[in-house]
Amino acid sequence: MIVFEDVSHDYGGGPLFRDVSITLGAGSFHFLTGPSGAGKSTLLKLCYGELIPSAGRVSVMGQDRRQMTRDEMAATRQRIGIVHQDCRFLDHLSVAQNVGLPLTATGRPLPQGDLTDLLGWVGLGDRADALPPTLSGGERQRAALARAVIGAPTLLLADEPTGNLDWDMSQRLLLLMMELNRMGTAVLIATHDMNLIRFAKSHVQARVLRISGRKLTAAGAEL
Amino acid sequence: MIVFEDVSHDYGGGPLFRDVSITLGAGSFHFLTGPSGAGKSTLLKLCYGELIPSAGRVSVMGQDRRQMTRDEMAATRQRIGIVHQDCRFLDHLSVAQNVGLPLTATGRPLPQGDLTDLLGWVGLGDRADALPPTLSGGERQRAALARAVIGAPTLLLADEPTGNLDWDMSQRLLLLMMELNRMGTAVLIATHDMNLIRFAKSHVQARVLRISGRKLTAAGAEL
Amino acid sequence: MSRDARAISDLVVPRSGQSVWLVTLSAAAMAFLAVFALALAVSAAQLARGWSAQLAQTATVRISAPPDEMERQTALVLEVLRTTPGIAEARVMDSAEQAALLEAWLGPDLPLDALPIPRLIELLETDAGPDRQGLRLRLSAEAPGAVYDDHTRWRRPLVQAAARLQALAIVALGLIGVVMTVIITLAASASLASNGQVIAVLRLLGARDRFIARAFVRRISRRALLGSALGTLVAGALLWVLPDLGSTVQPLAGFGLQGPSWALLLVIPPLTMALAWTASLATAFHVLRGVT
Amino acid sequence: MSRDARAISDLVVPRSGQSVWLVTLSAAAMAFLAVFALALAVSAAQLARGWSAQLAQTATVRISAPPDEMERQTALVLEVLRTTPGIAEARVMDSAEQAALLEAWLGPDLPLDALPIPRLIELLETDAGPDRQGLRLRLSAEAPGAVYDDHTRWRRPLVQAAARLQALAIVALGLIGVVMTVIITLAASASLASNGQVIAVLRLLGARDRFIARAFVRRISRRALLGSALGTLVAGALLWVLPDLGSTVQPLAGFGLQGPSWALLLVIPPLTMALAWTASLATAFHVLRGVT
Ligand SMILES: Nc1ncnc2c1ncn2[C@@H]1O[C@H](COP(=O)(O)OP(=O)(O)OP(=O)(O)O)[C@@H](O)[C@H]1O
Ligand SMILES: Nc1ncnc2c1ncn2[C@@H]1O[C@H](COP(=O)(O)OP(=O)(O)OP(=O)(O)O)[C@@H](O)[C@H]1O
Ligand SMILES: [Mg+2]
Ligand SMILES: [Mg+2]
Repeated sequence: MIVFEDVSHDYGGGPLFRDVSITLGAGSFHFLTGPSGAGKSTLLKLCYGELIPSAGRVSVMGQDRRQMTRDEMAATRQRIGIVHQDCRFLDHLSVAQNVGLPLTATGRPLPQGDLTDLLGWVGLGDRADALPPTLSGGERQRAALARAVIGAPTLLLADEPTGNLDWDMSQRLLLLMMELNRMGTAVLIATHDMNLIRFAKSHVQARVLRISGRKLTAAGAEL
Repeated sequence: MIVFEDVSHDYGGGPLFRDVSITLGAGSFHFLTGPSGAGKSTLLKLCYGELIPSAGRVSVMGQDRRQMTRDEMAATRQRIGIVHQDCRFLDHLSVAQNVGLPLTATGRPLPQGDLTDLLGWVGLGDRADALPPTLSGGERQRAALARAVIGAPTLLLADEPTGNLDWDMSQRLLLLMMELNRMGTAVLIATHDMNLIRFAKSHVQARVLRISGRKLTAAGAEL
Repeated sequence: MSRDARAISDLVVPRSGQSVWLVTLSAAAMAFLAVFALALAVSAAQLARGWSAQLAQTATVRISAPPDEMERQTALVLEVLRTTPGIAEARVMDSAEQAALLEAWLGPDLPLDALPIPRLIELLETDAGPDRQGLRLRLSAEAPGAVYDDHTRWRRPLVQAAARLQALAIVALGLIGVVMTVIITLAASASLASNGQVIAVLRLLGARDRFIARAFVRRISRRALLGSALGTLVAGALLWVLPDLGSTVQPLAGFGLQGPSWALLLVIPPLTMALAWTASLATAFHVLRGVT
Repeated sequence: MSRDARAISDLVVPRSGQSVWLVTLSAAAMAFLAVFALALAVSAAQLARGWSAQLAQTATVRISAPPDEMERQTALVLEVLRTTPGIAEARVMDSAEQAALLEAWLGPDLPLDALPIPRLIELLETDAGPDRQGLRLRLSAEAPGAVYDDHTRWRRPLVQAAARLQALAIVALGLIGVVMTVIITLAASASLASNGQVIAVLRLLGARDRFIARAFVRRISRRALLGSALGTLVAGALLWVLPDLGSTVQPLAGFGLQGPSWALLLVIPPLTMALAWTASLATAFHVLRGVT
């Protein structure tokens, strides 16, 4: 799915991390952790091509990011589900329309049944017709996850998807992601929540990556 | 500070909570918890007057919210520090300028030393001149807390202030809020993080409020 | 693009909001101004044409000849004039007319009949007018007593003024066109820029540039068409009512559009739409290129 | 407001961004148009005044009297004219002039000296002109052979046309004023509306309405002043250069502003600023009332 080769990134004020090499294989399950400001969101942005690394090579779904045209990038994004840390929505569309957008905006059919089921699972069944600005913080995160998974992506990137959620709901969302993973989707979740990581490790084969001090290391032993 | 008398709120689709009566005294320390979408942020908005309750009476700093003029409201807000769940900043000002805004925008002097110390404490010393859109999720929350406390408010309302932060940083921020509380500030924190509540209870006299099923109850025994 | 995809592309751009109103209203304002500039240009042209026509009628040929020559020379001159292109009509003034003409200068009592007064031939020239130099030469060759007087002295300042008026109206129309282009381009860009969020979200969900651009361009040019149609309608209605008001406010009486000129107004809305279309398409691709 | 507070209020409103450009550019565009409308109005007024003046010079008094009466009546008429308000100058035409005047109609050969031709007095009227009815009565009482001819026949259509032209220019100026008000109000509101976030944040931090409104109003009206000054400058420069171009493109020769009229342009920028100030203040308080 995603291969990083000696990737470094730098926003202009010194490198954020250096010489990162990882491979996220099909069907894998990874957590990404590290202190606030370490570069987790940056790494995710490199994965879905919003950023281009200042050094090294990122290939997404087998294609070198640098050599992809804008339309190839768009086509690739259709196979990636993304939960942003600041879940952005189209504020003039209802929650249901926003969740369905990855399909409708790319001309794919939207099965209404799936949409209803999904909204029910994340606990937004009765908020389907609300506008995003009226959602609570946690509701936004749930809607963002629903939007990320509706297209049955082959890769799911989630940036802090449970920061505003209580433990019960966090588990529920994690179960959804694990279910998707079981069906073949590669999953990468950036999170601070150690409970979430522990819970996941007791159910699936998950690797934990940790960014700190400009390096990416495999963690896990300490959990 | 804040007195709720039989307060109910309703956004239009049925009441969110009913007949809530609480008193937040000067120097008190409260946590507010409950499932996502229960109405925590709504309750906080009632406290600082962004919302007017659909029934009942809210008085803020001894004044009935309904009878306050716009300028009285502004004057009252100068004594309240607020951390929003979606920390909003002025995107064209630097982090330092944003943090200083509660003082500069109300014509109060801004002690540069205090500003530098505060930014250092929340770990934003080297991001002081950055623009808010370039901050990471956790950095935004830290900046928001710094902005809330710079005016030495008599009441601090924080909505999910550590959702995007790792445990070390969460503790650090909590210590800052406890320090403020020790100096007389009443504190109300809405959060899902049980570890945070436990940690606080081991240091200060904190009460835990819980919204669920349209009612506000005092919790704590189960922690 | 299928009907479904079309509906969706309409959906992704906010249906209202200030930026949409900006396009509609600036298109309306500019169409409104354009209608009046057009009316000004057309009225000026009509005014100028009217003056030229009035003045053209005052050209004359004067024949001074001994009484026995007079008839022959008059006939010769009339023949020359008849065969000169650019002269619509030539008519010998009778003495009563001539007396009336001279009365202002000579008084009613002068015994004109007893005097050897020259004969005057009044000319009605076509819009283009005759070749005056050639006409003078031919006349002096055929009838030595005939003098052509096109009253240039009188005419020049008025014709100049009319031409000047028309030039002004055209300059005004041009200026309004330029400002209109700028304002509509600006409004379209503002509309797009203020939807940066929408564009970024759609792009991240895998929508193609063409899809996003098309959604915006369609919405914006439709709004421009609507606004422009409204502005044209309001201005047109005002223009329709004005001559009625003009009957009391004299100077405005002749202002406005006549008959087929009204059709010119139909050009404004599609033109505005085309302008908005081009501007928003260019801006859309420009904005999109800045989004990864 | 202290200097510090002023600097801060400037700080809280974004210094750039599309909404700011919108105000600047629409003010510039509108000022640009206003300059030309003003020039049009002034030119039209000048044109009209020029025509009136030219035509006024063609008024005459004709005295037909027996030769022995002539001198006395002429003296009487001149006395009457001298004491008539509205007549700047009265001059007896000498016979050479009279001959030149009549040449177009009578030819050069007519023995005018031998004829009992009336005497002509050329009048130069002031802009207001005399009371024509009263003048006629006084003349016929004092000198029965004197006839006043103001050449109304010739004059009326031209005076009408000039008045019409001026009316058109004023209507154009009015329309541009209206559109200008609308566009600038719109731009100011758009600028405020697009800063809804800024307003909400400031309000939550305890800033007073007056503080917030003032910050916006100052920024917006300053931008409007800048834009308007730029637009006026560009249009003024164009207007300055135009007559030079006009010397080759004849019809534009007389277009433009002369001498003190240029000072009129100085009114445009402050006016635009005042407009923007009012519009943004009203909008600011309107927007603020929607924010708790
Ligand atoms: N566009 C940018 N320009 C400059 N610096 C940036 C930009 N985006 C992020 N940064 C900086 O890079 C660092 C890493 O940001 P990133 O968002 O990747 O952190 P993170 O690990 O996701 O943190 P968090 O857990 O707080 O979300 C931060 O210090 C941030 O301020
Ligand atoms: N402006 C609004 N209009 C209508 N409904 C609203 C509005 N704001 C909030 N709601 C709804 O009210 C409920 C409570 O919202 P609130 O933001 O108070 O929840 P919360 O307890 O803070 O949840 P979270 O933990 O997810 O932040 C939610 O279901 C939300 O969708
Ligand atoms: Mg992050
Ligand atoms: Mg909340």
